Amino acid sequence: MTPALELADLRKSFGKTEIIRGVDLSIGKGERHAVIGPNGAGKSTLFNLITGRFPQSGGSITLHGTDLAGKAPFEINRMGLSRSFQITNIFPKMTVFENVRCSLLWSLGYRYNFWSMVGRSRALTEGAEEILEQINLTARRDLPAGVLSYAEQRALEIGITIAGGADVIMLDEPTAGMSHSETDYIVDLIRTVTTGKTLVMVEHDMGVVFGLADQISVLVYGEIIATGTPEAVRANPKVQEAYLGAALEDH
Amino acid sequence: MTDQSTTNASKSAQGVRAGSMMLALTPWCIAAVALLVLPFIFTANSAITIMNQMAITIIFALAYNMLLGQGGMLSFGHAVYAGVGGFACMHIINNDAFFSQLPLPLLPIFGGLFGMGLAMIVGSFSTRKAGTVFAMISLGVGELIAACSVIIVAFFGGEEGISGDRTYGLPFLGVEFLQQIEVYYLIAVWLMLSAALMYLYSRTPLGRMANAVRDNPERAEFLGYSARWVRFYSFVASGFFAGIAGALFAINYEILTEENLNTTQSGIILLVTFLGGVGFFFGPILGAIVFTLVQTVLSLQTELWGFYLGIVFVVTVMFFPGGLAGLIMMHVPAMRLGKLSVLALPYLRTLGAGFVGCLGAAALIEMVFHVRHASVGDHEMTVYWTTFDSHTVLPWVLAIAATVVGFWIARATAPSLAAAWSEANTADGGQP
Amino acid sequence: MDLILVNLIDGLVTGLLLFMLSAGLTLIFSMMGVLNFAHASFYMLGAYFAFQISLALGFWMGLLIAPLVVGVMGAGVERYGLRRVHQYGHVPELIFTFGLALLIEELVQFIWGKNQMPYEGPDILQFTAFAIAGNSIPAYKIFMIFISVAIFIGLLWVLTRTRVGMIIQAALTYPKTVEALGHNVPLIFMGVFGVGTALAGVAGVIAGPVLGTFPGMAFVLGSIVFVTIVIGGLGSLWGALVASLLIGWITTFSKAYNLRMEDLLTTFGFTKPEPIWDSPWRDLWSITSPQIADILPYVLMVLILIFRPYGLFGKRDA
Amino acid sequence: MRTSITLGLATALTLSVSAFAAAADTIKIAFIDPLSGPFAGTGTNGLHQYEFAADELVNKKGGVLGGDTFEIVAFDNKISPKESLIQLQVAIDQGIRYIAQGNSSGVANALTEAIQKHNRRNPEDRILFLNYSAVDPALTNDKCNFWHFRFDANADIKMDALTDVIAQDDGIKKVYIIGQDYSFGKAVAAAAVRFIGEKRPDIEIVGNELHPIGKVKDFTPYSRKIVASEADAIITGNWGADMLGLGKSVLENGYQGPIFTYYAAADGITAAFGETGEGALRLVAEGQINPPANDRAAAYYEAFKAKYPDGNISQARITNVIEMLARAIDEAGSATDVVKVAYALEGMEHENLWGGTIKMREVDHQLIQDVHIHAHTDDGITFDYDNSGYGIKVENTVSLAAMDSETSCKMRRP
Repeated sequence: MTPALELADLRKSFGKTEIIRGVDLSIGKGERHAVIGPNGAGKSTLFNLITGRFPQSGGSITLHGTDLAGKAPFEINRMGLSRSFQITNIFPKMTVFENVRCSLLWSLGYRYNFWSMVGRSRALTEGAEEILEQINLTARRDLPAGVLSYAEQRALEIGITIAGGADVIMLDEPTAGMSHSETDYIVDLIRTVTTGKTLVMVEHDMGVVFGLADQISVLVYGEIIATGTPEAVRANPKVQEAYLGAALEDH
Repeated sequence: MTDQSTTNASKSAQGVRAGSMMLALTPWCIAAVALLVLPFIFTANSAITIMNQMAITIIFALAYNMLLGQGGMLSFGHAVYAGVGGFACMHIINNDAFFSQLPLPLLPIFGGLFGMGLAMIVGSFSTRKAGTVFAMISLGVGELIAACSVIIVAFFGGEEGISGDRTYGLPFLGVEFLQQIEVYYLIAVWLMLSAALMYLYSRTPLGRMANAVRDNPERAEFLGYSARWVRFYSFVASGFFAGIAGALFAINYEILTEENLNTTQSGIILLVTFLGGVGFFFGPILGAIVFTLVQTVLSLQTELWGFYLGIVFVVTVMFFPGGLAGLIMMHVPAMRLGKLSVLALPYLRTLGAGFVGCLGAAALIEMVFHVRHASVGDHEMTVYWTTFDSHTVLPWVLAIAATVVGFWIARATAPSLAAAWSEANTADGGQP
Repeated sequence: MDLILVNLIDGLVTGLLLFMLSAGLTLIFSMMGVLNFAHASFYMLGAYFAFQISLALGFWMGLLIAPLVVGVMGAGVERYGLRRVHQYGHVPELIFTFGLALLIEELVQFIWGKNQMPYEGPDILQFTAFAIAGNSIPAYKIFMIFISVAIFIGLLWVLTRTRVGMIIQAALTYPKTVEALGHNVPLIFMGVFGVGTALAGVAGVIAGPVLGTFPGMAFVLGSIVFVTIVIGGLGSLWGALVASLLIGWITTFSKAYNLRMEDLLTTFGFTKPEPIWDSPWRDLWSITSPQIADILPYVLMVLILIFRPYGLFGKRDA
Repeated sequence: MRTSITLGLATALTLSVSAFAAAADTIKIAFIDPLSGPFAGTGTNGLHQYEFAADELVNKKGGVLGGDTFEIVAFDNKISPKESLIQLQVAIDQGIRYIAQGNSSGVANALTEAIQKHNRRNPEDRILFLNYSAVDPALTNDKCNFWHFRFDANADIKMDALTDVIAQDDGIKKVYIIGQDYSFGKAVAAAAVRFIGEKRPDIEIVGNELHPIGKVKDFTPYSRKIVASEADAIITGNWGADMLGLGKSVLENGYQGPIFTYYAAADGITAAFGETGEGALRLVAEGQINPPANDRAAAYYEAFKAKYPDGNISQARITNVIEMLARAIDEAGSATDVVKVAYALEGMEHENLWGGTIKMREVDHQLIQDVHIHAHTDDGITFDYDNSGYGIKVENTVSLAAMDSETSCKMRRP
């Protein structure tokens, strides 16, 4: 079975600095995979490479067996990969409902359609309302997204990310900057909305990682030093050294 | 068409109720009735000419707002799309063999197509980036085409432009469009049609995505949409409606010249749209009406109309970025709360005084200008239908007093206005 | 050959004049990320102020005082206008400067009227510096070259050799950090805006007598200045210099030599349609280079933006 | 904002009422020319000349039709064809039957076509077009019509006169023609080439080129070419800032011959040229200002200066417009039947206030008059321009210039 996402010797340099130094990673279908690592390890860069935000310097990325080299973000998205952002990235001036509806448009086949009315499509409205229900924002439906609370915006961001029906979901630090109760709420939310999908996430909060992920990869200085089940990674001495060491230095 | 606009205006497809249908249709009905009745109120040909000009500007400004307001693209050369559409129509009018087979009311379609064609060519490279790069390309292309108008005489007719006679078209239901009033109704129909189409466009998937790309192009890309192509389609659609405006100009004035293309014209449409307000669909409509009146009527009253307009524009950008429409819509929350009346008296006090202050200041400006630029010995001037000697003390004292007192009262009563404002926007329960 | 030399000098004068405007504009852009549409209006104000001052105190006092006044006005515009509009985003900022350009033109007409002002250079410079093959080079032009080169060197020196310059350069790139270091970044921005507009003012003072002091002078030059910094690469001082000289020479040479489109088309193997006056292509065939000299910069800009969107010297697109 | 709306509505309302108010005691003449924007100076000065002429030459002498007076109603067209058409409509609604316009042939072309269409579509309220300055030859040739009368000599007639003078000067062997890239500039160049070819085939045309109108910042490169071509004379149709820029530039860069031109006087240009232009500028124009042709002209100019000390009589022909219109109305016996007035104007011979006899040619409605070549100087100037001490003085006169010239006008008369 082809893996959902496969990275082979992926490299990225900015100028002379090599940030990603040969990453090999294979993520199977339906797997929940977390990438962890100390600050500056290159986690976000890795994300941006996969989603086509930056071009890679070397190596390859394949999604369901198709090479993604040179593809623009929107093309990658159409192939069934969707992502969220570390810094909340929604359409702040539009209503919550419209945010979700916009993210449904392409997957429902509307493409660059300028002859049908979004308001008249039952599929769009119901689809969007269903997503709102899932992310518990039905009550906020008609508010501009920009006025929501931070946790609500994060929930909306996840809603937008999954709305398109992509089967590979990538979440960049979905719980960054949240309180404990909010984090628990979001973790539950992620678990429900990504059922049956491939999930790739970068996360700092170990609680979240160990609660959600089936597989964990540890990225340190642009290289993956370990991959395995949470228990295996937790027990790996290299991880202990690199990760805890760095964490200790931080504090 | 009416049926569509109803359903689209209503927020939810499920909840189409008779009430919301009525509500959504009301402005369109009012507009249609107003367009129908206006010529019976203002019967003079010149009033009709001004109304025609207004309608053309409305279409053009709405088309421009498809770019600026809905797509977030600032163009400094949008006049060329209207202009080229108009020039193309003028050539069609002058092509006797073809034009005699074409009913005049269909001509704007051709204008639209030509405007759209040009927009497709330019858009193919200009919409790759938004922001400054787009603005600069639009300026460059605008300047180029405007400069070409005096060089490519075969198409643009040099600085004289090209003219023709609209009455040689195939008579439409027996109407030959000899009279201004007939042209008025032709333009009015196209105005309703274009405005409705542009409104509906904003409700389509592409129209919604134009907003999404304006607010957050990167996010839109991760939803499967190419920001560049969304911008391109908005640009082309805007070019189409601009072309229609150009065609109506050709029909109304029967002449097109370099001034239809130049950067001044492009600047004016930016000014009109922004003054009206880019955030709401009806903003540019307001802007076009007000601007046309200022340009044709105020310019009869004072030579300094451009100066006043410049001040108003800069003040708008600085303090009311929502434009006129934004100012009006600010009052919707208070209206919903049914507390608009709370504002009436404070408004009367502060704005009334401010208005007196503005009148005084304008009088001062006029007097300074007269003293400085009127020919020597010409001391007589007229401000506000009052004729007086600008070299005597009394008018100056009056004007300065009006200015100072007006602004002083406005300033002094401003806090109470602010208090009334927050009061009007607070529900009676006490929570904001 | 002689004529080439003369045209080189003329083009240099035009180019350096453009540079004085574009240098300030590009500095302001790299600082605030917004193109100041009203930049050429400050150039016009410089000329008018200098004219007014020269009536009372002579040309040299005008050269000294007018740029200062313009700079203070520019700083005021930044402080009370732009800074306020900044919160709404870049597009409203651009629209604000556009409105300001309109307003300044109206203001100038309000104060000085619509006619051209009889603003003249100083008598001491009213002589022919030297002549090349019967073409006289007025001393005033040499003076213009001298002033602009002096300003360029001064600017370069301040930016790269002084502490103030270093703070400015740092503030352009890392405003937050510089602010944290205890420098008043808004003040620096205001200062740079003031200096940029003062430079435009200097250009106005020395160009007014040559190019005419009239209400349309900003409009005539305004868009060319944008073109210059877009071609040079937004935010690049060297780019502004190269693009200014490029435009100066391109326009000068295409005016000085009658290159005809007819010759060009014939070279490429096209045959001239006969009779020419009845052909739809007649206007294309009759184009000569002086006719299109002043629109060549726009062509260049559109081409540059299509093929190299960040300009000749720009660091990637912002 | 709100006030201007009500103001606008009020005005529009009054407009609809005032259509009936074509008063019996005043005859209104609509003056449609730029009163704001870059050409406002020229427009305003023209307006003053009209107002003064109407008062001085008609109203103070008892008016026309036994007591009706002239009133000039000013409309600002911002030198835009579109605005002109709007203002034309406003003027027609006010019951005005006479339209005076002059600045810009582009506007004149738009107006003459609009007036022709209006008169065809609305035979009950026809109007006349009194063109006092737009000199595009086409207006009295291919585009001529019965409702249009031109009181200025057209570009071809002026060039005919100009080349007469050039032809007499044996010192001129090489001529450089330069102009603005638009219809008038091209018409001047074409006429210059044609007339020089006819009158002095030996003169070499060493340059013939066009530059963008209103866009040239620095004329130096052009001056270099002109100097390098060793031309003995320059012919140009430039006006406004382009005239000033070109003239000053060539003179500063070493050119020493004459510059033959159309519009290089008044509206600040005379003052701006000042000493620089002395001995170089040669202007072709109708209307003799210096030396005054007669006492009446001198008195008229003095009275004008008394009223408008900053003004110039830069368009002498305006007095002809007013006087001839007054006579035609008297002859027709009606100010409202413009067809009769037009027939009265056709072929009218008139004693020009500024000297000589003039005639409105029937075939194309082109006024035939003396055309003068003036020099820009401060010597022997009775009435200077721009209060600068400098003015224009007649050097040569071509009597009844081009009175037999051909025209392609085929006029349809009602």
